[in-house]
Amino acid sequence: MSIDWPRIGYAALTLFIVINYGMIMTALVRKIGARVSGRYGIRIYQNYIDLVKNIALRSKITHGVMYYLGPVFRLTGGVGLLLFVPTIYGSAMWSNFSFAGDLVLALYFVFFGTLGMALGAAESGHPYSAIGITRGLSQVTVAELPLALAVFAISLQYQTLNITDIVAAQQGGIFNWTLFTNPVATLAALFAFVGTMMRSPFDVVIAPQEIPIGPPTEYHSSYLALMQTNRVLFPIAKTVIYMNLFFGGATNWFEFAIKVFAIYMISVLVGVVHPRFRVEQSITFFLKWGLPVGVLAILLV
Amino acid sequence: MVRAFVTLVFVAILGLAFGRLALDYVPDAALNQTAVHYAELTPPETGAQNVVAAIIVTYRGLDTLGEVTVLFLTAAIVALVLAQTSGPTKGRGSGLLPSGELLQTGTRMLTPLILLFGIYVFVNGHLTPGGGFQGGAILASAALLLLLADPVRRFSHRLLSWVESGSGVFYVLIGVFGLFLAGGFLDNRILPLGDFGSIFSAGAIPLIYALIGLKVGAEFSSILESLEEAEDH
Amino acid sequence: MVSPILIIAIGLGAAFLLGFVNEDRKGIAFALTLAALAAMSLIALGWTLAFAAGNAQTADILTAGFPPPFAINLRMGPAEAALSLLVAATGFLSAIYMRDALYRHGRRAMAVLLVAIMALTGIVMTRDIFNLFVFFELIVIATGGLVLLSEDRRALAAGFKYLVVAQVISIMLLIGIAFVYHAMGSLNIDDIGPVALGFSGAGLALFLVLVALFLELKPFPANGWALDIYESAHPGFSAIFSAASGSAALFAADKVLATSPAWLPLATAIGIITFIGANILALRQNNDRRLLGYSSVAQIGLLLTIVGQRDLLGDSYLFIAGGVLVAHAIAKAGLFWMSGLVGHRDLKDWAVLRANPVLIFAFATFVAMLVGLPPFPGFYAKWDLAHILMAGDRAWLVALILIGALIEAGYLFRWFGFATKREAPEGFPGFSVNKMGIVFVTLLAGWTSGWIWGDLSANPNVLSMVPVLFALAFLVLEPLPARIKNLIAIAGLVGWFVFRYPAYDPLQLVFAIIILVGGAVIFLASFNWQGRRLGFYPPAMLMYAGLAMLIEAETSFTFFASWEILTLGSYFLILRGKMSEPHALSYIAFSLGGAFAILAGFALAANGTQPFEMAALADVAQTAAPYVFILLAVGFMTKTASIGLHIWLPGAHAEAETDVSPMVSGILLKAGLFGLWVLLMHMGQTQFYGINLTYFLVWIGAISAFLGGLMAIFQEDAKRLLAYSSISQMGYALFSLALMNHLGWLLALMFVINHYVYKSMLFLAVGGVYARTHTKLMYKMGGLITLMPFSFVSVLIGIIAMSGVPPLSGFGGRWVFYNAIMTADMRLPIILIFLSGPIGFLYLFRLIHSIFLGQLKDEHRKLKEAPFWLLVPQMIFVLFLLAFAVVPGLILRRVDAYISTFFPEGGLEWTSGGIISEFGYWNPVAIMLVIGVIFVSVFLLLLWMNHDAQKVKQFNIGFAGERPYRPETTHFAWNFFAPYRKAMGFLVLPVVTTFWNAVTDVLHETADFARKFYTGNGQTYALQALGFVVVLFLIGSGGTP
Amino acid sequence: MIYVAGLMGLAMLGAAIVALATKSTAVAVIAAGLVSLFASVVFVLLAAPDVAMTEAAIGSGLTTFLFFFVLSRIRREGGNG
Amino acid sequence: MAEIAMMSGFALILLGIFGALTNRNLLRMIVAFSIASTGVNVVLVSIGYLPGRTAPILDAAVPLESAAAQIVDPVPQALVLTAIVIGLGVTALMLAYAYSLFRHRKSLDISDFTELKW
Repeated sequence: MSIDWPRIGYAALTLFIVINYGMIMTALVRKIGARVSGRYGIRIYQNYIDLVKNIALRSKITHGVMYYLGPVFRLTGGVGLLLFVPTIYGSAMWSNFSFAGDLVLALYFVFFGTLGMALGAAESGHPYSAIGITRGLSQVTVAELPLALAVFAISLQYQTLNITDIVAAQQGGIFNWTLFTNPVATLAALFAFVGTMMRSPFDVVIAPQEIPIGPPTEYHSSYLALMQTNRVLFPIAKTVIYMNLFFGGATNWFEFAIKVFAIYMISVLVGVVHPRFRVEQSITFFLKWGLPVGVLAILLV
Repeated sequence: MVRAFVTLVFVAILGLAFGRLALDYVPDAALNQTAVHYAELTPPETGAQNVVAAIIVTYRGLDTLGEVTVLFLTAAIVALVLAQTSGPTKGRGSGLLPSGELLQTGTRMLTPLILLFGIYVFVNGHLTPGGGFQGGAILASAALLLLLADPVRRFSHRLLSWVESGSGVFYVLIGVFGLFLAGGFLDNRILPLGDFGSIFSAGAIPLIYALIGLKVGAEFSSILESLEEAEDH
Repeated sequence: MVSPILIIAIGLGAAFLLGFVNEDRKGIAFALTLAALAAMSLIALGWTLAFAAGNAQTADILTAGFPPPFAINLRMGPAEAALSLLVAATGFLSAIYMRDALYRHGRRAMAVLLVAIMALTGIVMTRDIFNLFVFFELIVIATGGLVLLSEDRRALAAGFKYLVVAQVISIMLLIGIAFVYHAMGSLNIDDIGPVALGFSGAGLALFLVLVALFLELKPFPANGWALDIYESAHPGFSAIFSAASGSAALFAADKVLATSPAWLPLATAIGIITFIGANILALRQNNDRRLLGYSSVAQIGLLLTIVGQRDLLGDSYLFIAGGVLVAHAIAKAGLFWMSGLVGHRDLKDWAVLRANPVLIFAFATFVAMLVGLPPFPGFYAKWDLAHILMAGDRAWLVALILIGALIEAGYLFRWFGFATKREAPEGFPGFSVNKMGIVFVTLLAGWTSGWIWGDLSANPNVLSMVPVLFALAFLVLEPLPARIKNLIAIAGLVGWFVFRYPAYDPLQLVFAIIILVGGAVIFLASFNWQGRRLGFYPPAMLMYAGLAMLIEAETSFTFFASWEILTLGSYFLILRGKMSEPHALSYIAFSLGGAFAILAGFALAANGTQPFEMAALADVAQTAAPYVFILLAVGFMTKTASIGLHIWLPGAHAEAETDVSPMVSGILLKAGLFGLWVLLMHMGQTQFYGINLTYFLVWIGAISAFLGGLMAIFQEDAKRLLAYSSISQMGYALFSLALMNHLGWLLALMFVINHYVYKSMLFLAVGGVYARTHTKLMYKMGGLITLMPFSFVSVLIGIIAMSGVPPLSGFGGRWVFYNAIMTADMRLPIILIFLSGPIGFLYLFRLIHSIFLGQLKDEHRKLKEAPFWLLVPQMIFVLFLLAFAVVPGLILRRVDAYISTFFPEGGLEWTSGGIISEFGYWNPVAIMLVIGVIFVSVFLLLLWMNHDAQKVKQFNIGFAGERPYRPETTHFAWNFFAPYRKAMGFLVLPVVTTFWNAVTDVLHETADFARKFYTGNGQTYALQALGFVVVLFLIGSGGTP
Repeated sequence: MIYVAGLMGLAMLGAAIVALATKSTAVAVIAAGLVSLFASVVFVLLAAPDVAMTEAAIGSGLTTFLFFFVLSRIRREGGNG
Repeated sequence: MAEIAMMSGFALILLGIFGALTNRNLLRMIVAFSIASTGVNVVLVSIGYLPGRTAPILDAAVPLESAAAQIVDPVPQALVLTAIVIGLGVTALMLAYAYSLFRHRKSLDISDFTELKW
């Protein structure tokens, strides 16, 4: 098992770039949201301030081992999701630890973070976090279904489980992106994308209304720091997967920035318009709309 | 009412079945193979004049043994049944009028005659019609007469059961002797066939018939006895 | 040899001799009776042994020294010898049993008993129909007499009803004999000669004789009188009445039928109607003797059906009829004698038997004999019967017989369940010694008859198989303390594995590892129990014996025998649970239903060739192949609890004991999977009207996986949750098996291994928690992570492995799954599998959350960790999971090579680092390393920021400024996935349960309605008998009177 | 010969019908005795002397007596015949 | 001759059975059954009858040589003998039962003895 140090170095660098990009982009998106609704909105570097504040806070308590490891699982999930998928196509240095079977790994690694978070929040003993977990798990299992079907359709189409091959197959012009070669699968995947981005109408899990903040109710200070970095990193990592699978991947960082921002804006636009679903409504929504489109995707390929 | 109608329908259909049996019945012109054998070979093989008696005692001896056992069983079970049911105890034979002078002397005169006739019937059962069962029945009627005439009288239980068991055991012994001495179980050639037509002919048939007579007589009497005693205890 | 006529001579002689013994010397009279009965039995025994040793021929005994047509002759063949022995021995044992009744009624009753037994042997031996009539009348009168021995006042009325019906029968018989004599010219059975099936002249005469003989056999609609006698007579006499007189009358019917085979269909029709009818009516009985009456009428009906098929059965007729008859006679006599031991007449009062384990064992033996389970004669007989009937394409008859046998198994095992589980009425005086002695003798007779029939059978003798003997040896070891027995059991399992190791092919090797080595590991948990633990080790070892033989079975017989043995063993094992009685009953009902389907399938496949190789399944005729496939598949799916046949599993696994649940769930379900494997291996692509049957299996697998998981989500009881999850996992395995491609089978095999490991681990963990908290309801627990860290770790590892989250072996399964479905031609069921994956994750999270996380209840504060011996196997499993995650190739490489013999293309290359498939690459070590590094670095980052975190007490949470006091209100566990229930609750409506309940209710309703047919009025019974004759006559004569 | 047999047959049936139809059991028993008496005559006509004697002795004699014996027992103990 | 006897025999049986199955009084049932068994005996003997022949006694009137041509079939007569005695046996037993049932329940109606049912 030869450990090739340069690859680890570049992976760390990719991680650093993407975290910063995430910090700025999420802040920018919230600023756009605020401006649309006539508010001034937060400063672009607000996320950095929150991060520094959380790390500096002195009140540190723990409810037990799993509680302590909850955020660690969460962040590992986010980082792992990013590093197992090639961020920049073509360049060996920016394709991180991706390998031939990473499509399946990407699909199932999402649960790693969710499992850790759920276990940690559950041990906190706070009933509200437990209710939040129920809602989160119920929703994510059904939301993932259209994505799984879409991914299966694509892997049947490209006859491979390797993301790099899929991206390679989409090079050369916009029209051979999966968006156009297999629009139904892309639509199904987008259903899932909107569902898992924790934006309305599917954000009842951590929505700040009668229950403070869902699973992370009991987390604070340094735990919250880790979670925040993950909340910044995880959407970007997921968007990178969507970009590679459906939107032709990114050949350089500039194209990467533009595409990620554009895909991310899809969920924002959908979120702004819709009121919040209850969990059983979202479940039925995915089964009534997401599932048929996914089935169509499989049958048509 | 419905039951009577259903029974009627069933019996009617059964009648049809029997009717068909009767219509298909055509009396044989000649005896069938079994009957012919019996007709021709009874004298040489068994030495009995009365073919039916020969069939009853030797040819189908097992049936008769079975049948005697039927009576033995009936006597035993009737005693069992009546022993179980404890009835109202109003003394022995009470409520019956004491039999008049005429009846008693008549009984005393008639009983020996009946007994003699019964013995006659089963002694030469192998010659003339009649045999063990008829003789036994007549003996029983003698016992019956005595019971009717004098309801209080009781036969000694010992005597009855001894006669019954003795004749039964002896009958089975004859059968077993037949197995060792002659051709098979209940074969009557263990004794000489004697000259055709005389009292002491046809091997063991008269002996067996006598035993049957005694046994049947004893059994019927014990049935009557147990019926009579039913109210004693 | 002694002349058999002496049997009759001794019987009569002794009866008459009793007359000499005077009234009050009962001892001598009883001694004489016993001596006579013993002599009769010895003569019969002498002849039977002579025939068995082969140095005797069928002897014709002449009476009165003249040849047959002119005198009565008796015959002593092997059948007659065996039956006379049966009759005489039953008489002898009953005489001893009824000692005090005989003393009370005096020498007359003894004489009646002697004459009854003599008459029965007469019926068996005589060759003359009028002599048959005389002996029948003797039996009628003797029965009238012996019925009086009973203490029950109602016996008198029953006796009278019997005599009334007997009069009707004797009228028919006499008329029939007369006209048969007229037509044939002889009274000897051999001269009656073949009479054509017709209803005029000789035909009608023979019909009357036959119908009288059938009425004697208590046919279904017209047998009210017999049931009243069974209910009210002395149990000693009922034993004779059912075992001896039933068999004798049956043999008489057989003799007469043998002369004119044209009439056999009549016997078959009456027999099968009686068998099914009586069994259904028995469902609603709660008087034990009346139930036994119904059951013996049913068994006689089955025997009559076999007699009706004697022309088809040919030379194995004696073996089959003998097997069923012996099993019926011994079991029925035994059960009647046991009913004498039990004080009260209700089925539930048999619970007093629990005071003596030997009696419980006897009761189990008799029930197994009646149902025809190995190693008893009924099993071999039923096997040969099914094969020959199927070869003679009488499938409908086999179906009816099996349905009847299933109903009978139902009410017998329900009764056994009452005996073992209901609480015994107190104030029980205890059992009389001599009656127990008789029951013990019958028990020995039962097992020896099992051995004899095993030897006689063309197939291997079940009692000679080493694993079965090893299991039965534990019966002897019962008095030893549990721990020693446990050691022996583990040594036995591992020893057998090592001994058989070279003989296994890779597939068998995997199953052998799970069954034998896996079984040994689970047995480690059984060290937790002190004391002797009666009744645990024999059934457990019986189950393992069945499993061990199943995977090595070459012929269909050994496969089926081991299948039934493991079913029997696992039934008694599950029955040990506290509230497991109804579930064990539904388990045995479904399993036996499945087993009978398999029997029918094998019989159809074998089409007469004995012994039938399993490999020969591949070349079954095209016409029969689909039906064989369906039958076998249904049979095996009852064991893997696929949807539709699954309702027994949750109750059976949840209510079983702590160490029984992992055995039954982790190992026993694999038997069904192994069966399906063998089936698909040989009959993979069977078409049924053009549709490939494996498509059905794929769909059933997918639906079971999805619905199993969905139902598991909503369970409040932890063990039920795991049980439903077993249904889902088995559905997964069935789905991947039915994909019929290389990776599908590899995935199925990985499932077999994974499911065994984490299901046993989770069941043991929940068992450990139950041992401490004494509750299985999850919402009553919570916050046990601090008190039971090891259990938590094992459940956590179990969840990660089962839900497919990357680092552990579950992900490997998912990866192979993805590659498998890439090449599969079935797309739609895969959607169900996609959804059931995450659902699996949901119910497992519910398990770990409600038990270990959340609020700790007050009464659980001082709990200790789970018992040590329950934790040891769990830790072994955890290590195995980690090792298997890192190095899956260890086992799978060889199996992969083996599977490629079936599906060459689509295999995997096993390089040192990773596994390469056609579509992707998976390097478990690399993934594990990368995730580990990331995890540690993030953990270090958190430690750096937050190393001095202060541990807070339980209720220190930001609860809107309030401080909650009661853990119950703040532990969210009840109805955990409420949104799921609202959204998808309709899918979980108990459709299947209501269907099966409806089936049982219909049966019980018909039973309740039909049994009103017996109004108790003697005249009605006579009318029914007459009606029976009339209806048969009308049907027979084609409705033209 | 035929006419005598016919007459006896009819007599038997008549007696049987009487036995079944009467109200009082005593008359029924006597009628049954009559039936077996006529039957023994028929047996004589059918050239079966042994059977005739048996039928007469046992059929009409003893059976009738048994019935009357039981009947009187039952009547004395308050039953209706 | 034989046909007439057989017809009346069968009629007797049918009457006997009908009487036994409709009359509820125990004694009347037993009477009916005894009539039915007499009927059976008549039928049995009529089977053995060959027109124009004499009784099976080989005395002076029936010389040995021509016996086979002169006597009726003796076998049914032997059977009937046994049947009559058995008939008596069963009737006596039923009477004893009836008497005991009467003492037990003070009634002779068969529909009163229906405790054992279903």
